[in-house]
Amino acid sequence: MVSPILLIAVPLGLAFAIPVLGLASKRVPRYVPVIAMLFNLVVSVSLLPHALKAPIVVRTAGWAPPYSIHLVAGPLGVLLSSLIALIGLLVAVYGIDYIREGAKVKYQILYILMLVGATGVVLTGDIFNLFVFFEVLCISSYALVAYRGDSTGVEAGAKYLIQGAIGSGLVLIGIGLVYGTFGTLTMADIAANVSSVGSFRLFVSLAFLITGFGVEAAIFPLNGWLPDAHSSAPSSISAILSGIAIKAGLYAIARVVYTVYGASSILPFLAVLGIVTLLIGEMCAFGQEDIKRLLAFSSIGQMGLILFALALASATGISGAVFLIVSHGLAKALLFLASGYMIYRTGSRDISSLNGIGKRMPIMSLCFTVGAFSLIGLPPFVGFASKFTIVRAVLGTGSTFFITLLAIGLIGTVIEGAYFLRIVQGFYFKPAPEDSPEQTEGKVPFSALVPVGLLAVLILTIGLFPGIVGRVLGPAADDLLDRTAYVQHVMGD
Amino acid sequence: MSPQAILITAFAGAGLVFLAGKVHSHLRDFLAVLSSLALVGLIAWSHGQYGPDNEIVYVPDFLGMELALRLNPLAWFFAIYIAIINAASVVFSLSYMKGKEKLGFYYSMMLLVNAGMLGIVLSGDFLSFYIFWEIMSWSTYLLISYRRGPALHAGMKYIIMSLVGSCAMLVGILSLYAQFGTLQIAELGEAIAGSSSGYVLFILMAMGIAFGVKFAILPLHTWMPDAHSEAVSPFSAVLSGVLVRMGMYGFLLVMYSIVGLKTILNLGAGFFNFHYILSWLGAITIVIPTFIALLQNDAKKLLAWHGIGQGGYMILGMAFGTSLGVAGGIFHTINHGSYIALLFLVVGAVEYRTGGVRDLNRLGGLIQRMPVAFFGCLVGIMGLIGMPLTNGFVSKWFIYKTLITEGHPFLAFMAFVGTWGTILSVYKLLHNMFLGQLPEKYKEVRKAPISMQIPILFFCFVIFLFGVLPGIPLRAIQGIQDTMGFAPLQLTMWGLASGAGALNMLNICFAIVIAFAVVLLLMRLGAKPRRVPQEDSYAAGSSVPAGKYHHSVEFYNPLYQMISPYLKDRVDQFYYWAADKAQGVFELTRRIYTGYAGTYVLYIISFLALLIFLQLAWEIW
Amino acid sequence: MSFLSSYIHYIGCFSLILIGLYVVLVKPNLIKVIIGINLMGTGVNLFLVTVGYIHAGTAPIFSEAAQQPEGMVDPVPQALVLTAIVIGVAVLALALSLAIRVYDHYGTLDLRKIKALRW
Amino acid sequence: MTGIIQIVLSPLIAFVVGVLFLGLARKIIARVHRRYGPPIYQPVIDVVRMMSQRSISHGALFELGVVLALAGSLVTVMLIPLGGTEAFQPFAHSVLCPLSSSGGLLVVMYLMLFGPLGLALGAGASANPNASIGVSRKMLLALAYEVPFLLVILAVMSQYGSISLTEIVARQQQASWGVLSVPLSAVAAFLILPAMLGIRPFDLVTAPQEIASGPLAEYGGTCLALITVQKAIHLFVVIALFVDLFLGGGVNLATFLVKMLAVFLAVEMINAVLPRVKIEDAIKFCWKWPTALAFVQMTITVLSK
Amino acid sequence: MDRNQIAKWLKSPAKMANKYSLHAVYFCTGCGIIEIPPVITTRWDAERFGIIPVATPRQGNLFMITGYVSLKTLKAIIRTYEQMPDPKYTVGFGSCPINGGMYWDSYNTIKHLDRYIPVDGWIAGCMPRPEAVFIAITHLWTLIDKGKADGYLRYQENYAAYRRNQEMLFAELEWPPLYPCDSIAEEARK
Repeated sequence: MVSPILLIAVPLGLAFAIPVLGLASKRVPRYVPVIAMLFNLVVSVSLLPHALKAPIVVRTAGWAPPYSIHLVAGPLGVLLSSLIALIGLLVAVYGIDYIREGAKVKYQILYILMLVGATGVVLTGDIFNLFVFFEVLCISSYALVAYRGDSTGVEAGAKYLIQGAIGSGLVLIGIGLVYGTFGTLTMADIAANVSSVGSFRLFVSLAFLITGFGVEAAIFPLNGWLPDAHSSAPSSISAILSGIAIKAGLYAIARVVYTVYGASSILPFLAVLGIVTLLIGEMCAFGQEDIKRLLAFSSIGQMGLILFALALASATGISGAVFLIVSHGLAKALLFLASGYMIYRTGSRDISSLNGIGKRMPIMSLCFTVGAFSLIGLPPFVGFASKFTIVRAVLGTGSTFFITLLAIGLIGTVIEGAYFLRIVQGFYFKPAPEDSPEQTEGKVPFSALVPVGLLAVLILTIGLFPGIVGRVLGPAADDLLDRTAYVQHVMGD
Repeated sequence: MSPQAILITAFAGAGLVFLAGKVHSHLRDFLAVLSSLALVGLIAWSHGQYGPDNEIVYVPDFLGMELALRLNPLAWFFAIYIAIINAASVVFSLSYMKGKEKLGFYYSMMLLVNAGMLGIVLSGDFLSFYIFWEIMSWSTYLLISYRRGPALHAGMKYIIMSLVGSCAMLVGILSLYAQFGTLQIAELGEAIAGSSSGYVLFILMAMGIAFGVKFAILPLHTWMPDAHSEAVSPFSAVLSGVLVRMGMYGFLLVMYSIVGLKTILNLGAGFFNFHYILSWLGAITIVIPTFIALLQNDAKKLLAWHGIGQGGYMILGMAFGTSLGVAGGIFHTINHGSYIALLFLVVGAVEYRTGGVRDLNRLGGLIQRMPVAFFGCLVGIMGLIGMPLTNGFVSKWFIYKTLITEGHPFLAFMAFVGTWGTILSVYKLLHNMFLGQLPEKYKEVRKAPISMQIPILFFCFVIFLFGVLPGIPLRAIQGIQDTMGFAPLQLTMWGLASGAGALNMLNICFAIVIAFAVVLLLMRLGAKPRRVPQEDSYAAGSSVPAGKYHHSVEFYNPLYQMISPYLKDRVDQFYYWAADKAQGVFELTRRIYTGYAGTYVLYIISFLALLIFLQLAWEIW
Repeated sequence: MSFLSSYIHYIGCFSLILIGLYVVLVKPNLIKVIIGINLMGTGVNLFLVTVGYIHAGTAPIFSEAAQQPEGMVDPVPQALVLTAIVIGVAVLALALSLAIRVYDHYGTLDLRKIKALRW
Repeated sequence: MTGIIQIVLSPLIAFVVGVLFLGLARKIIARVHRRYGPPIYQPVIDVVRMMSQRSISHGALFELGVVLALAGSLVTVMLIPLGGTEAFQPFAHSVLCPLSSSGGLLVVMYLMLFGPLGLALGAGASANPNASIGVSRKMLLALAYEVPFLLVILAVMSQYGSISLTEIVARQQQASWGVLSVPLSAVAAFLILPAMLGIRPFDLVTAPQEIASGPLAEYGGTCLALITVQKAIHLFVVIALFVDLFLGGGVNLATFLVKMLAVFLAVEMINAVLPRVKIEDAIKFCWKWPTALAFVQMTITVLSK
Repeated sequence: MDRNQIAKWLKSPAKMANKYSLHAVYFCTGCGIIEIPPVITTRWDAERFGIIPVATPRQGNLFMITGYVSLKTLKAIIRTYEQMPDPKYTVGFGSCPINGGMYWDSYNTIKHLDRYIPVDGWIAGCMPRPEAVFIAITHLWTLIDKGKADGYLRYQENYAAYRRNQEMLFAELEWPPLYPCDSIAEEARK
């Protein structure tokens, strides 16, 4: 068994080696992210069977928790790190030819850093470490959003940065409060001691943490940055941001709420929040004319649904949420990647300019369609399986409150269907705009077709055989739900 | 033949045709026809092979559930009906679609819709039912949009309503799962027996919304006229003939296979009985759409509104829960499938030959140019009206008799009035397309190609066959009813044998044939008339040059002026109003994202404050 | 000890945080906002340090002057603060560079006018 | 055997009586108009004359429409019980109704469609504008009178709890006539009788002065002769139906015919004195009074059941 | 009905029926039509002879031209006549159809109707009284009996001549010849 720490160390090392490698050859740095993520993918997947048996706890510096900074590679963590590595790999392949301007070396470094940050977030067992990885993720994404240096990118980056900085400040305050209360930063240790402390003090720290992580997780009133950042970033970065980064935030919230605090009575509030986020996201997406902005708002909606499912506090619910994280990650990455080349081809991000693209870019638009169908939740694509699990979980709870929320949430699904299908319709059945410039740079290279096609195939395959992911979902849900087991594993007996 | 083989053939056909479309057009056409005919053959061959041998778990573990297929009389009946109409449409498409773009897509989607529908009827559990249902929904959506222009709007309308329906169905299905821990249709039937009537009602409502949207029961019907009139004609035939009737299948499945006859009939009290309310919905669905159809001038829209209206008869028959009524409902389903498909094909043929004209005010006199199409249209409208000798008559007779003997003359009245609305509007269809004067520009119209004539004549044959010998399909329906626990009917090959209220189609057929012969003989006795061209027509002594006037415009103008103010599609208007308002709300919601960073920060801080406030006020943790 | 004297550090650092937030909230100038963020960051860092602070404690180093851990301030927050400062510097640097690019593109630093992306 | 005799007999009776009624109608109207009037067999002469004339045809459907109409009417007759048993004691059937077990009143209602539909088809094939207008009027008028007529029929059917005409007749003979047990329906039915027969004030379908006799505009010769016969049989069918539904049918053919004659005379009196209405007014009339009456009666019937 | 009648009926029902069922197309060209209402209504009651007006020429067998015939009307008269089914009888009513009557010198009125369509009988007078109509009808019965009311046959026989006459008046007719013959226009084309 390889150590999960390699998941962080190797890519980090590779990232910082890029400038050096860049001296040797100009072409090599382009492939470094691919290599790094391929490594991560192989390691994560190979870790999966072990993690399923029992969470792997890596203690740094030879100290036992609670004194050490350690990684906890539970089923959930490894599943998510596999997802990160998978999407990271595919997007890295896509990025080889997609990134055409600017300082490519910096892009590669930041790209790896971002993914390392995300991997760290899902693997760490220490709350401050969580913050640090979070910052790695955030700062690199601020930079990547503004990577193109055009006006919208810079503007979005600046706004993202302002909100992100506030968010991380709040997280830090929360961590300070936690530390002040418990004198420890190990999540398992805190979890073990939570019940011993008066609730309001604890709640304040929880509130700070939720708000802080919520900014990155794009929960409803905290997501002002998201549409800007996701729509202005290069498409490959948008794919990562939507597919992975915001999930990391949500993971952090789930970890904090479930494992650290065990705050089950706050969950109905989160459920409401999730549904509100879902509705707001879908409603805002409905009127969008900019395809990437639309996809960004759709991400907000999906995050709401995931949050809602997480808040169900049942094994099925959390399985559904994790499943939706996977399926949304795949689908949204696919959509952003596909739209990237469509935007190159048409030279515009207007949805109307994409009309009739089905003829000019058949494979890309077919894949886009697959992704869109999956997001709406149409069988036999993976989105259906995940939404199905969520609905099943809600009805399994048998609580009127949740069922009512679900009914409202399903309206969001319908709205989502409406705008996605409108786009798909435009692709195939609307005539191309008269004055559409035929951009020669829009020729889709092989390096873009492969990841997009692979994502579509994955969506279809997992949709047909949800057991592929399904086996991991149960343990992953337990990982979140079962606090005592977590504490036991980390702290040792 | 196992249901799995049928489904594999269906889906493989769809895939192969798409690939073949990339290779060669003839190969594509050949494959499409071959696979749709092969399906008919396979299903026909599997007749009677019911029982445990044909219950197959094809995915043992889909998120912890089994996906199963099974074949039983109900499934087989609907499967053959789907396959036949689809095959006819595919054959019809050969010449109708010739030279159009994206044919590979078109054919594969036709077959995919077909496969989805077969999947629905063959699925042995609700999860696969839902999956196939959705596959059918989105492939239908793509096919409706195929024609572009206004079709896009129709497609959107369809898919949005369909999504609403599927959400409701998903809730219903999963509620069943949560309640009983299984989705196997066979097991659910036993499991649900003990549950409260409130729960059963909830399930029926949730499912009913989905089925009602597909079935176009009145408040949920608004997608149908647009979708039908905008789809290409062969697909309209499938859409109106079978796809919409999947709702019927769903109702039958849920109401009688699962919930069970006794529970259904005792659901609610007095006037507010479930099946009674459903019947009233059915009755309203008959009357209003039929009269709206009367006002239409677009041939396909007219037929589409009839598709809705005829659905009301099926609901009426089915909701009553008597042997006769349910038999009538099911029989009417296939009958409607046969003649509405026929009529859509005829309109398609006319459209094909006249260059896409469907406006009834611009056609006329085509009987001289397209006799086969005319014959098809005549038979079709006779079926739609329910003239004796056609199958539509028998099923309507069943339904009427149920209504009268069950003591619901008001429902019967609505059904009858609907029939009269039908007569008026379909005669207008026939008259304005085929009768009256032939406009000059259609003088050169040729008759429909052979690949169009074959399906048309086939359906004509079916209509008459089932009309004269209704025992053929009714035997099969009897088989279905046996599985649902209905008392058997006293069927004969030619109708119903039960005393004074019997029906003997063969007698009527003989009587009509003899009367026909006698009258023809009388005709021969008289002087033989002289054939004159249509210009030689009485016009108060003047000779009106051909093409100078055309009179089939605004056929029912007096009535139109009287009733059109009352027959607006208010539901549709309401939906549009609601959609408009919703978009307004969406636009307002978007304004949350002001673009000013300070606002966003304010949101963050307010959120934090809200959390703490909530804790202080209500102790949420 | 009075309330004030025992909580004066907390009051101080939270005032700093609030001032920072106020600036971010109210000032439309991007540079001022960045300053606000930094103020807030400073406040947070101070807060973290304060958490581990013991009145009249010594540095957490086992030296001759201080042999007992009881009298030492908690070292962990200090380590945290070090990290946080580093992060803060990174953010600040990025923010300022973004501010420059924003000014290049928009010719202003007034966030109220930099609203190309909205709705 | 008796069945075959009945099958031959009942259309024959319908033909003879119907044609005579046509002649009688002309005679009655003439007398009301203080004219002498044609001989009562004048329609026979007309039919023979038309048969001898060599008219035109606008295609096969032009003639087939007529055949369809007449055949439909002939079959309809076979479904209607023409009086009871006594006069036909040798026959096994108790009622002169050859197709009594073939669907009952519902089939009658549909078979009555053949007439209008056949004529409409033929007229449509003639490509004459007047014919089209006439057909349109015919359809609208049918819609107008069918609404009350359906209510009437349904009231009768629910009153006697059967869809079979023979049964309805039998029960009327046992108990009270329809005109007594469902009186408002009877009135409504009588009010729409002229519309069903297409006579004044509802002769707007074949209005000769306005639309050159509408659907018949292009018909002459044999076809017109058959149409006249069809008209006669239709007249017979409608009046027989009225007698069966409300006047208890007949104990035997003779009483049946007498009742028919009574109804017919009453209707012809209306025909003789009233002018023609517009189609809009016809619809309004039919949907107002007869419908209201029939509706009230049906409600009463349903509630009292 | 005497025995003689019955024998006639049995011998040739068609002829007898035609005789007693004269369905008339009154072509109301001029003042003559004013005498027709009394004929068909209460005072004289033509219906007792089986004579009723019909709406279209398709249904009739008696064609009565009741007044002067202008050029324009003549076209309609020819058309109407040709649309009537055989056998059909034409009666000119009043002096105008016979020789132009008081319009004898009008440039726009034809003088001899029987040059354009065959006429089986004339009712002279300006105006003829209703009684004259009945006299004409009884005369027509005799002609039918004797087989002399054969206008429609003559029209068929001499169609070429009639058509020529018609076309001389109207240069070109809008409808094709009723019976096969070469019209002037076609001849000219040859």
